[in-house]
Amino acid sequence: MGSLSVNLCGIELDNPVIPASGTFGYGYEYAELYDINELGTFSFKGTTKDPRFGNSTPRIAECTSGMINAVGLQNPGVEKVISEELPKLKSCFYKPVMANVSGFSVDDYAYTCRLLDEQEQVGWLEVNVSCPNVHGGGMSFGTQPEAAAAVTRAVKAVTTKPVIIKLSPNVTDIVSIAKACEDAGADGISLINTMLGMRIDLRTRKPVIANKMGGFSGPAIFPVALRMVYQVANAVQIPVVGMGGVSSAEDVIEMMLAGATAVEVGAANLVNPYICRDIIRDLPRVMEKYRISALKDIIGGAN
Amino acid sequence: MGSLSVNLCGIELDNPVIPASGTFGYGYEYAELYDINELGTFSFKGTTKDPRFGNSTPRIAECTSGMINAVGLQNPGVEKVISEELPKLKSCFYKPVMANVSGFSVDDYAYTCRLLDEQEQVGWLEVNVSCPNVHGGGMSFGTQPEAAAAVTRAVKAVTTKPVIIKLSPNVTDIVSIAKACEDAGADGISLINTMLGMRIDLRTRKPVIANKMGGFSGPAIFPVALRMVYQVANAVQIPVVGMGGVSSAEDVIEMMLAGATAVEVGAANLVNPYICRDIIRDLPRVMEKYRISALKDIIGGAN
Amino acid sequence: MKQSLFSIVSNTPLTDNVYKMILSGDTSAITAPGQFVNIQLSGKFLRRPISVCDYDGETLTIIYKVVGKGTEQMAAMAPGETLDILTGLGNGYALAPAGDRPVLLGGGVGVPPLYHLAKRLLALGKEVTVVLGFNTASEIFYEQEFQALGCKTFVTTVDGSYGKKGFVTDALPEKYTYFYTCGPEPMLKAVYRATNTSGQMSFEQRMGCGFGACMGCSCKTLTGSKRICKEGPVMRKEEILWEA
Amino acid sequence: MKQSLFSIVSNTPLTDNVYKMILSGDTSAITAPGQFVNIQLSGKFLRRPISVCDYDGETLTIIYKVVGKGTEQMAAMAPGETLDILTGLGNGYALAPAGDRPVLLGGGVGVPPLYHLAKRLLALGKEVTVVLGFNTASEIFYEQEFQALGCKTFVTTVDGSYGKKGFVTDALPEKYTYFYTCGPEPMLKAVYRATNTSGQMSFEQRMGCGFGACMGCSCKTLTGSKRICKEGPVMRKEEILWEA
Repeated sequence: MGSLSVNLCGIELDNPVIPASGTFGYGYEYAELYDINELGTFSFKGTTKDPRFGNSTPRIAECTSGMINAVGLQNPGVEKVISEELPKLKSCFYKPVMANVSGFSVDDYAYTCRLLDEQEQVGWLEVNVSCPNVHGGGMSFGTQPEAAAAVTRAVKAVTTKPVIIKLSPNVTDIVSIAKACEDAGADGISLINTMLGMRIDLRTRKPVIANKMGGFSGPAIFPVALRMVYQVANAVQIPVVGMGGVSSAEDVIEMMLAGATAVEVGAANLVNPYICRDIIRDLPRVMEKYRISALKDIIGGAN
Repeated sequence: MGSLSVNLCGIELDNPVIPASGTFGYGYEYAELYDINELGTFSFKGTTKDPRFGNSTPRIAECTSGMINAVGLQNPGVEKVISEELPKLKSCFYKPVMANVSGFSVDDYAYTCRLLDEQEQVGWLEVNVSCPNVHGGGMSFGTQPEAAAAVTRAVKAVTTKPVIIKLSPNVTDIVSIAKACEDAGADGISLINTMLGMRIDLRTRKPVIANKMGGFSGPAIFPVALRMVYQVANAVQIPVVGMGGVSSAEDVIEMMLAGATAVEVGAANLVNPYICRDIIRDLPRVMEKYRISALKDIIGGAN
Repeated sequence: MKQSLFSIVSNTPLTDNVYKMILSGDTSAITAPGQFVNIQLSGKFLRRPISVCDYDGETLTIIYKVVGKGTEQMAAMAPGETLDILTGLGNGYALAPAGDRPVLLGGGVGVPPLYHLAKRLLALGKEVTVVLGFNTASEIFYEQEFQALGCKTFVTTVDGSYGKKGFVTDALPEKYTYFYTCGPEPMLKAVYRATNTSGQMSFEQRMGCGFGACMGCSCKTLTGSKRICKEGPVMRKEEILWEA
Repeated sequence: MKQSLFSIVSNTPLTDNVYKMILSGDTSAITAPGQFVNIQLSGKFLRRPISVCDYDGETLTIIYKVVGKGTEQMAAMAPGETLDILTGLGNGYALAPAGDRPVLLGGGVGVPPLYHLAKRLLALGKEVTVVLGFNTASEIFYEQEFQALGCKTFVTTVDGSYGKKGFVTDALPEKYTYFYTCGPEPMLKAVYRATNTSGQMSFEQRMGCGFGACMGCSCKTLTGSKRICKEGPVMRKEEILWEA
C-alpha cells in the first residue's frame, strides 16, 4: 500500500484529507459516526473574538452540484471555544487540529489567533480572510493584497504556530493576494473559500437566502478551485492547501497534482457524513490505479 | 398563453432566449434541426479582425455539471464572416442577429465593429471583453474598468447599432466594470462569460486542455452568474442580458427575476441541440405555473 | 444517526400531490416520534429532510408532498428501488409531559409525524384527540388512520368543504392536558396563541446537513441558539422566540 | 443528424473491458460507415462519442472500451434501458476510391468502424483484407466476425501472444489498392508512413458537441482547418498535416 502521509508546514499528517471549516463543527457530530482520528486533521468551525448568532434564516439554498450557505460565522466566540469546545474536542481527537479564525478588524484577528495559538491541541491557525457572508468583514480583507498582508503580519506577530491564510476566489488576481500573504510571513495558503452565489425562489420571487447572496460550494466549483490552486502553487514557495468541491479520492489526487500539499473537503461532508473517511480508505486503490507510491511525490506534478 | 416578448435596446424580441456566441456557430448546424427563427435571436461565433485558427487541441474538458473550452476565438475573420457567413446565415434566419466581436487592441474592436455595424442583418453588437482563452487579448480588457470603458467608447464612436458589452466573471468587482461601460456609452451589458477553470488528467498527470486553462461553463456556474446579473442589474440603468449555465425555462425566469431583460443559453446547446427551442416551447407552461402573464413584467422582480 | 440503504416497499398517492412511501431497512437509529430522516436523491446535491410518519423494527413510513423536482423524482420511484437515508435525526417529541388527554394538531404535511406520536401516547393509555387541518376536502389524508388507532379525530378545512370550516385552532377541544403540533409556521403561531396549556411544536427550516454540522438551520430561542435539525425540530412552547 | 431514444437490446463484454452494445431505434440519419454517434449518460455533462460498428434499418451496434466513469456506467446498463443518442455524426468513409483490393487496418477500439465498412466493400464485390492490431491476445475481439464476413483477416499483437508479433503495419499485405484505417494516433502515423497507396484515416479528438457547433475538435489540414466531428473524423491521406 502506498504512503499517504504529507508534511504540512512542519507537521506530519497521516494523510492529506482535512474536513473544511464550517462543515465539521468541532468534530463531535462526526465522532459519533466514526473515529475521526482517521483524518489527517480537521479545521474547526470559524471562530471570532465575540460570540455570533450569524445571519437570519434561510441560510441554505440548493444548486446544481452544489449549495449556497450564508451562515455568517455563527460561533460561541473564542473564549467559549477554548473553555468549552476544545476540551470536548480533545476527548474525541488526539491529533493537532487546525483552528479557523475570522475577524472584522486586524486587531480582531490578532486577538483571536493569539488566544488559540496558546492552545496545546492547535497545530495550525487557518486565518479566513474570505468569508462572503458577513458585511464589512472577512472577504474585504481577502480581496486586496495589502489588507490580506496586514492581517497576516498582525497574526504572525502574536503567534508561534504555522499560519495558513485562507483566500477568497472572488477576485481578479488570486496570485497577487497569495504572494502578498507569503511576503507578509504566511506559512501556507489555503484556497478556495466559497464563491459568491445566489438563487431566487420562483414561487416567492425573492432570493432563497435571507441574506440574498451566500457562499457557493460543492463539486460545481472544483474546476475554478483547481485552477486557482495551480496558479498559486506555481507562484509561491509555501505549501498550499487545496479545497473547493472535493468529494472523491480522485479529486484529492487532482488537487495535489495541481500543487496542493493537503486537501480540504467541505460541502461533501454535509451530504455524506462519512465522505472523508471513505476518501481516505479509497486513496490506496486510486493511487495503485494511477501508479502513485507516495502521495507526497505528486504534489505539483502537473507542472 | 402569456406574452414572451421583451425589448432589448429598442429591438423587440419574440422571446428572451438567445443562443450564446461560440455555441451556435453561424446558425446553420442548428437550422438543419429546427427553424431557428423560433429564437429571440442568436449571438454568432466571436469574430475578430483577422482569421484565427485558435488554440491547440485538446480544447475541451468535461466537469461536473459543466465543461471547459479553450477554443481561442477560431473564426475566419471579419471580412470572410461578412462575405461568406452572413449571406448563408441570412438564408436560414430572417431576424436581426447579434454580432459577437473580440479583439486584441482597442483599434481591433473598433475596426471589426464598424464593419459589422454596416451589415443590415446585424441588430446588436455584442462586444466580448472577456474571452479567457487568448493570451494578451480579450479578458484583460474585461478585468479593468478603464480598459473596458476604452473599448466601449471606441466601438460606440464608429457604430450606430446598440452595443452590448460582454463581461468576464473573473473579477473582484463586476459592478465597477459594468458601470464604467455604462458611463462610456454602452447600450447594454451581457454577462457572464465563462469562468477560468482547469482539469488535470490523472493518467497523464498533465492539464487536460492543451492551453492548460480554459473557460468553464454549464449549469455549475449558474449561481455565480445569477448573483452577478443581480448585482449589475441593480447598479446600471441599461438592459442586462443574463447568461451562465441556463438550461431550462425555470432558469430563464430566475435570470429575469434577477434583472435580465434577455437570457443567453450557452453550453446547453452543445449537449442538447434542441434546448433553446425546447426552452421557448416550455416557457408558457412554467409562466402559468408561477402565474406570470408577461415575461417583461418580471424583469428585476426579485428586488 | 445512521446512514443506510432502504428499499421501497410501496409508494402510493394519498391525494393529488401527497404520497405515502413505505421503506424497509435499518430503523434502529430512530428513537422518538417527531424525528426526521434525510434522503439522498440521484442528481440532487442536498438530501431531502422528511418527517417520520411511522416506523417499527424493519419498516419506515414517510408521507411527502410533491413540491419540486426532488419530490417529483421520489413520486416516480417504484417498489424495489433503494434510497440512501440518514435516520434518527432531530430530537422528536417527548411523551412524558402529555398528561391524560393530550391534543395533537396537524396541518397539511405537518400531519404525518403526529401518527406515530398518537400510537405511542395511546400505548401509554392516554386519551388522544387529533385535529387535522387542510385547505380543502381533496387534500385530506389519514383521517381514517387516526380514527382506526382510536383517536378522537376532527378535521378542519379552510374552505369548509369538509369537517369544520376554519383552522385547527377552531377545533381545539374544550379540555386537554397538553398539546403537540406540527404544521406551517403561521399555524404554529396561531396554535401558540390559542392554546392554554404547555406543549411541543415542530419547526421546519431549509437545512444543509440535517445532523448539526453546518449551522444552516439555527434559530434563536429563549434558552439560546438552537439547531432545528439537532436540538429541534421539536421545541417546547416555553422556549419559543418568535422573530418579527 | 438526428436526436432520438434508443433501447438497449444487449450489452455484453467482448474482453475484460471492451463491450458490445446493440441498440434499437431510428438509424435513418446514419449514412456512411465510419460515422459516429454521441451518447448522453445520466449525470454526465458531455455526451460520449462512439463510432458505429454496424447498423441496419432498426439496430445500431457499438463497441466501446471502459476507460472512465462514463463508460463504466454504460457497461452497467441492462437490456431495456434507453439512451438519448445523436446519430449520423461525421463524414464517414467514402467507398468510391477503394479499388479492387482495399486493406482495412484497425487498432484496438479503432477496429469497430471497419466492420460495417468491410460489409459495404464486400457488397460492392471488393476483395477485402483486414488487419487487426491489439496489445495482447486477451484484448482481441471481432477476428471471427470479420472472417465470417469473408474478409481475409490477420491479427497482430504487440507482445506476440497471438498472430503476428508487432503492429498492423507489420502485416500489410503485399498488394492492395487503397487503405482505410482507424486507431490511436501513433498507429495512424505509422500507417501513413508504411502505406504506398492513397487511403482514409479516422481521427479522434476530445469533442464538445460532436456536430460542428463548438469548434472544440478543430485540426489543421493541408486543405484548411477542419472539425474532426463534422468534416471528419475521416480524412484523406493527402490532406493530413501532422503536427509536431
